Amino acid sequence: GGGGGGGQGGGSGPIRIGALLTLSGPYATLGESIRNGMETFLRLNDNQIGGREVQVRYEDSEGDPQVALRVYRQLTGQNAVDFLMGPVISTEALALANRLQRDRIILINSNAAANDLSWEQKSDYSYRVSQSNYQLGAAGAEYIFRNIGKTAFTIGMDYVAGYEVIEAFRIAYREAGGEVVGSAFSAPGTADFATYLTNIRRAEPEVVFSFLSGTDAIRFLQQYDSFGLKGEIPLIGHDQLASPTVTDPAGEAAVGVMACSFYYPNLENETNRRFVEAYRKEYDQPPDTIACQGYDTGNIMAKAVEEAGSTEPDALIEVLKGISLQSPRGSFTMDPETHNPIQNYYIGENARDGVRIVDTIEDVGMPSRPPEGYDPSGG
Amino acid sequence: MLELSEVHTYYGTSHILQGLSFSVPKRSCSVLLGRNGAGKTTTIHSIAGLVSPRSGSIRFVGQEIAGERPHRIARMGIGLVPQGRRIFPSLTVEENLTVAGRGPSGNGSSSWDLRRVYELFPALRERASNLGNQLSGGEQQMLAIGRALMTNPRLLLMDEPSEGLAPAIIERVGETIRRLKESGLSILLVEQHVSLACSVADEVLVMNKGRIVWRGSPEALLSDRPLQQRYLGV
Amino acid sequence: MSLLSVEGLGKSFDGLRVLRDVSFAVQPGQRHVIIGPNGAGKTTVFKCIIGLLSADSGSITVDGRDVTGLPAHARVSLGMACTFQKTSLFWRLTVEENLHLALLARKPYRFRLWRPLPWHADLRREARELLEEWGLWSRRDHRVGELSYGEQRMLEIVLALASGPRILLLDEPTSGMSPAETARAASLIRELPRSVALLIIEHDMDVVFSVAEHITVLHHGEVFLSGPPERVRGDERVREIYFSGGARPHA
Amino acid sequence: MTRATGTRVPWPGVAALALLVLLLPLALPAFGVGIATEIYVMAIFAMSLGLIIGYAGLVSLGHAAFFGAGAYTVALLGERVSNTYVLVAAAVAVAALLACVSGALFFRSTGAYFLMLTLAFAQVLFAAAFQAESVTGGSDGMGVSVAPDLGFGEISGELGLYYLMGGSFLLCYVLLRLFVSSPAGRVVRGIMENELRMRALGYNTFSYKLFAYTLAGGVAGFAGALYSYFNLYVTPDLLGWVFSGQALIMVIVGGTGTLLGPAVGAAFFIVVRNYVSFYTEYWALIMGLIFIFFVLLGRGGIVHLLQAGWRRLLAARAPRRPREGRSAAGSAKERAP
Amino acid sequence: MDLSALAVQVLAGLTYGMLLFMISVGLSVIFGLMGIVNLAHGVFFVLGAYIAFSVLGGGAGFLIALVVAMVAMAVLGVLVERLLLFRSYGDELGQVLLTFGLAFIIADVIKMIWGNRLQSLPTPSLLDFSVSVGGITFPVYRLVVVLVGCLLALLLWYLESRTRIGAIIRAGVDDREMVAALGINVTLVFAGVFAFGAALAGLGGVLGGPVLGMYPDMGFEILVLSLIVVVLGGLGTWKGAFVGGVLVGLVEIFGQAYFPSLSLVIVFLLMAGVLLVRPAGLFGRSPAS
Ligand SMILES: Nc1ncnc2c1ncn2[C@@H]1O[C@H](COP(=O)(O)OP(=O)(O)OP(=O)(O)O)[C@@H](O)[C@H]1O
Ligand SMILES: Nc1ncnc2c1ncn2[C@@H]1O[C@H](COP(=O)(O)OP(=O)(O)OP(=O)(O)O)[C@@H](O)[C@H]1O
Ligand SMILES: [Mg+2]
Ligand SMILES: [Mg+2]
Repeated sequence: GGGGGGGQGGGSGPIRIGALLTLSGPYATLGESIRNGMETFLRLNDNQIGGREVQVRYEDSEGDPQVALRVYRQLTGQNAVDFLMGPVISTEALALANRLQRDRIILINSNAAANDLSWEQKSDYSYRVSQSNYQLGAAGAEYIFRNIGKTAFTIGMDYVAGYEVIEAFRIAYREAGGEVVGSAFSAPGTADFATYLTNIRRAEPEVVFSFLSGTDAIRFLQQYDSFGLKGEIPLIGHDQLASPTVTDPAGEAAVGVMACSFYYPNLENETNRRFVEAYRKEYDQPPDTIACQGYDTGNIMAKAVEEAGSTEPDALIEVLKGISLQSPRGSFTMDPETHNPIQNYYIGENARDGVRIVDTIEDVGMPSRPPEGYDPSGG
Repeated sequence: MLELSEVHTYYGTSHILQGLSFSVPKRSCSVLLGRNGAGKTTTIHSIAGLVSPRSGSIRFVGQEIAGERPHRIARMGIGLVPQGRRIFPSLTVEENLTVAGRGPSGNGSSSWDLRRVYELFPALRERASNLGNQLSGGEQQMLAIGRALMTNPRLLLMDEPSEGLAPAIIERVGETIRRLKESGLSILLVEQHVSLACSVADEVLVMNKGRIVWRGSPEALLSDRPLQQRYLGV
Repeated sequence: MSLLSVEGLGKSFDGLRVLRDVSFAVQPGQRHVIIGPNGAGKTTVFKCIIGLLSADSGSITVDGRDVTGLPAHARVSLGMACTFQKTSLFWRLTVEENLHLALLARKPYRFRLWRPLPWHADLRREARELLEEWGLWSRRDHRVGELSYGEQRMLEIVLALASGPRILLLDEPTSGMSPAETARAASLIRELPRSVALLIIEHDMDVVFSVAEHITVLHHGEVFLSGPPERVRGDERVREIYFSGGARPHA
Repeated sequence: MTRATGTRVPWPGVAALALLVLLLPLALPAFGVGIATEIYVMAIFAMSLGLIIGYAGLVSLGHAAFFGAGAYTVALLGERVSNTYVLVAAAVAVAALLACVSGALFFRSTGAYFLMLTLAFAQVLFAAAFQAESVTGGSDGMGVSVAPDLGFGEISGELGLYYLMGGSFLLCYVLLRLFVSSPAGRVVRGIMENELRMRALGYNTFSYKLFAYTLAGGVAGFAGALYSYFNLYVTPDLLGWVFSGQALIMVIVGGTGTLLGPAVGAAFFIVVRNYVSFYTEYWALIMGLIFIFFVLLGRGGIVHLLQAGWRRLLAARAPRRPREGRSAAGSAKERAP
Repeated sequence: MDLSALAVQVLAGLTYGMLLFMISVGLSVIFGLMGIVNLAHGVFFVLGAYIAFSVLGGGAGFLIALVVAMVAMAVLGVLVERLLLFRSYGDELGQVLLTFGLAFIIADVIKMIWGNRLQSLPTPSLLDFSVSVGGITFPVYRLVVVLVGCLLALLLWYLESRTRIGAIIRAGVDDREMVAALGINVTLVFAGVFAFGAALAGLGGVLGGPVLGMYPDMGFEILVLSLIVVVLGGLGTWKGAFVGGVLVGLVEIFGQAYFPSLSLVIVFLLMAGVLLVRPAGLFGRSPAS
């Protein structure tokens, strides 16, 4: 153990935060958005938490768990930290999971969505301010069945998160009465979706549900359009399909595509208004879901320190379970069972001038253990 | 045509050419003889620019070329048949020749092209589409000579062109050299084959340890047994 | 029984027939020379014998044992060694290291993993003897790439000798050597012990006739004539295809 | 006039190295000890790759396959078996076997083709680990549940691990050094220089190459096993081409044709990455500049630079010899046909 | 299996393959002919795309952007070759390190200038529609890419068989000194070839931009992909890159349909399979003994 970070809680010096983020490689934008969100929170709060100055040390984990572990040792060994924040990739979070307990360091999970972080690998030292893969898949399923289509085709990325999301969608969609008539998993980094698009057309679904991010999402949107599917079959996906990082490069191809997300920059609430304004001013672009997660990373730390009155891990753990926050996404509660937010989801549709919010699904959480028949083993 | 004076060449710290001076007149053939390691190839390389002499001067048709870059020297009209052939293995025979091909160099009628090279070495025509390293040793030697001729040089540097050639072909090379000379070329020939050397030479230069130790006519060399014994070990 | 016998050898490259039905035999201790015009197929025969090329047809036997299907290294361990027409050495190693590699090939300890190579005194001694004999001892510490061409040719032969062959195949051993070195090499070759049979390709008639006990003439991939030197020298047709007009084979 | 290096085991050098390993923790902060531990593991890996590149001329972009195989062997088998010797031996055996089989298949190709074949091989293993989710945890990877135990209690402390890896490093160095200077090692070197000639001299070049490749694979597997103990977490990235590429860089930066070179390269790479990434997020740019600097400054890596510097130092003290000629032509390699 | 789906797949495979051909042919030319392992080829590709992105952003048309990107890459190529690479001829490992370092640098410079965000080039509006024939809908832009690929192949064929340049370059790789001794300015030729290869990378980047998009670290993925194509086809022949590209494109597309579980490795398996049968790729010349 390199130093035992939480040991010096309750002090009066600055609050030190180690941020372990993916700042290079294909997921670099995610890490950057989280950092920007966090920085915005600090700017709006005079760089203070509980009256103490905040020092954040950002380190690049390259999306690689091996590097993440090295960075973890670096962050926790060299200068003890009060909080750890990050990581972007689930693999990194899982690799860190059993270290946290040992070193008594609290991690505010800003993004990693693996279900196991709320189930088998749940830890008193880890709290997620984003969402789980289960939520990602299940949140919109019933709405989609009711309002968009009774038969669906799913396409997800061919790795663990993809299976988890798609499986959650399948279960929830079936529960609602729908049927998944076809599915595909594309390798991360797929350049050409022609085969999948052909399969979709042949399966004749009423709706396509996708879990694709980054370049894959952009290419998929563009090809969905250029192969002429866009006008025929509605496409809905998770927040990425409405995120400017995807819709900007995808251009016209993104218009009309829908998303199910817990955050959009045009949500109407006071916290969000201030957040968006400050964020735009600094970075010259609207925040996305990930940036909101970054904001709430700082947000939850501040609230917890305030309520606990110290940075002593045990005291923090006490208040973190069940804590409620005023977030740009509206208010949400930390589920004490899963350490995962219970929050609203919103259905949005891309228009030329931004996302139009169509509907709200309230208080979506996740079950505290895998539901009957949930088997995310791919294929 | 070519004039070397006081040329000193080094490889690293070893002093190979130790003040070499000689000249090759126009339309004549000078032959360099000497034991292995005497520095003959180094001389050729110094002239062709493949190694730069550290001091001394090399003049070709009145122009200083010592230290000049090799492709410049070649363009001035110096062709090279290197020791060990140095055929381009990944080119076909024909490509080996055409790569070197450079239009006629003024002396109109005698300009070399594919056709004439094939006439000189019919074996090459049969192998025209084979890769360079698929040729037999002797065929490669013919190719090396043909390649040098394709550049239509005014001065031809030949480093042991008879190596690996059957006697009949050596004959042919000898004839060719004589004809080239008649057509106005100058030739500097390095040769181990004393009888071939003497049959084409206007002047013989014997080298030892980086210096010219004897010069004279071929007849003088052939008739001077002790001399041959001393420098050539024959 | 002949030491080496080549029986009906045939070989073509992409449809080009380079060898057809080549047969000859080398007796133990014999000095056998192959001559023939350029491109006749001499080197190809060599490569087939040593196993660097596989023949399309025919067989090669050593001591009555058929070796046609054996890989090169197995043939070498039966007592063959060869030199290359195109000098082929370890350019970045020193002369002595080159020789060590050659000598090591038949040492039982070549598979040994723990005892460093230079600790084997017999290897060093044998290397020294050979290099002194061939006049290369003074060059032992030079990288082979720095030797003059003639010296490299010399080393080429020494390497082949180092593996202690019963049949030594030399492909134009004296090419590139000056007359002095040629004479010296020829006499060294001639004086090799009779336990070594020689199969030599050579274009230098002085060497051919000073060494040969038997000459095989190859022409267009076929054995044109095979017999004692006198017969070859006197043969009008050989003169035509090989020596041509002027040059006389003089002894 | 230079003799090829590395003809014998430099025992005094080994002793000095051992002393360095022994005393280093005294001079390092706690964080540094962790880095040094990682360096030893990576140095073993880099040396094994350096062996086949610098002594056998086989440039591989899939060497991580063997490292990862070793690491996964410990992680997977560690769920059943806890004996460290058994686990490590199994890791080495699996990696060596993979190397032996793949080498036998790939040696027909050379140069870039061989490079890409090794890459493909590693990529197939990568995909297997990536997709066999129920066994390996897929892209999420898996935790390692065993701690090293050499027979006198579990080694878990930072220093304990440090000395375990340090000792293993010394062991591997001596082992590889012995191989390199042994007759068999010289034969492999000869094959790199001129394979055709070696065949004509009577060597079964294929089996020598295969032996060297298998040895390198086994050592890489050993490094992978150690890494499992060090990191306690394995993921498919350990098999991926990026990781292989890093090892390749370590070898080149350190200097090929020597054993210690790759080890030095590993140390350099890890230290620079740790410290430069501390100060700038553009550490890749700095790294790139360093690479270019190395290549332009002189051929062949840190160790060769150090050697050249050392020689210059000696030459400065000795009476001056005549300066080198300005000819660049005629280096051994250029004359080689 | 219905025919229209098959037709779309074949078309998609061909277009993707042609794109791969354009991406990798520059690498092949440089790699095979000059013996230089240009590991920066991938980032050249990405840089080309980004340059075009900026030019387009400035309001210029697609063609202008294409030309600017190609010229810029050619200039960069010459600089790299003249200032850096020429020192490392014959030192393959040195080239690996050098070009890899260069790739690192360029990738980071891209990050500094354009940021880490994913970008994509807009499809030129003139070509931004699709055609439908017999129930098959296919984007026109992709058909144009195929056309350009074929034209490029034609150009390369011409250069190779109708001019001496190809032979000169190969000869230069075999024996640089000897080529110089024939009166050819090898230095100039090599710089030219390198510039040409780099410009082709730029071409690929710009034409691929609307289909593949780009991000700063994409170059490394592109590199691996083009190495596969080039090695599969055989180094140094445009034919190899052409056939290799089309093969990889088709296999990738059909693999998605019929062997989805192999999608991560199918092209690697293809390459390995080919190399096991033909150790020097489809059109490569295996080193003769
Ligand atoms: N690249 C080199 N580096 C160092 N020394 C060299 C190099 N090339 C040649 N030498 C040395 O220079 C001397 C002269 O070599 P050179 O090749 O000129 O001899 P030569 O007269 O052509 O001999 P040969 O008849 O054998 O070809 C020799 O002692 C040789 O060892
Ligand atoms: N790999 C190959 N591919 C095609 N043709 C070849 C190959 N190797 C040799 N040849 C041809 O086979 C013929 C015989 O070649 P070989 O090398 O055996 O001749 P040689 O008798 O040794 O001639 P030389 O006296 O000139 O060395 C030559 O015409 C040559 O072009
Ligand atoms: Mg010479
Ligand atoms: Mg021959």
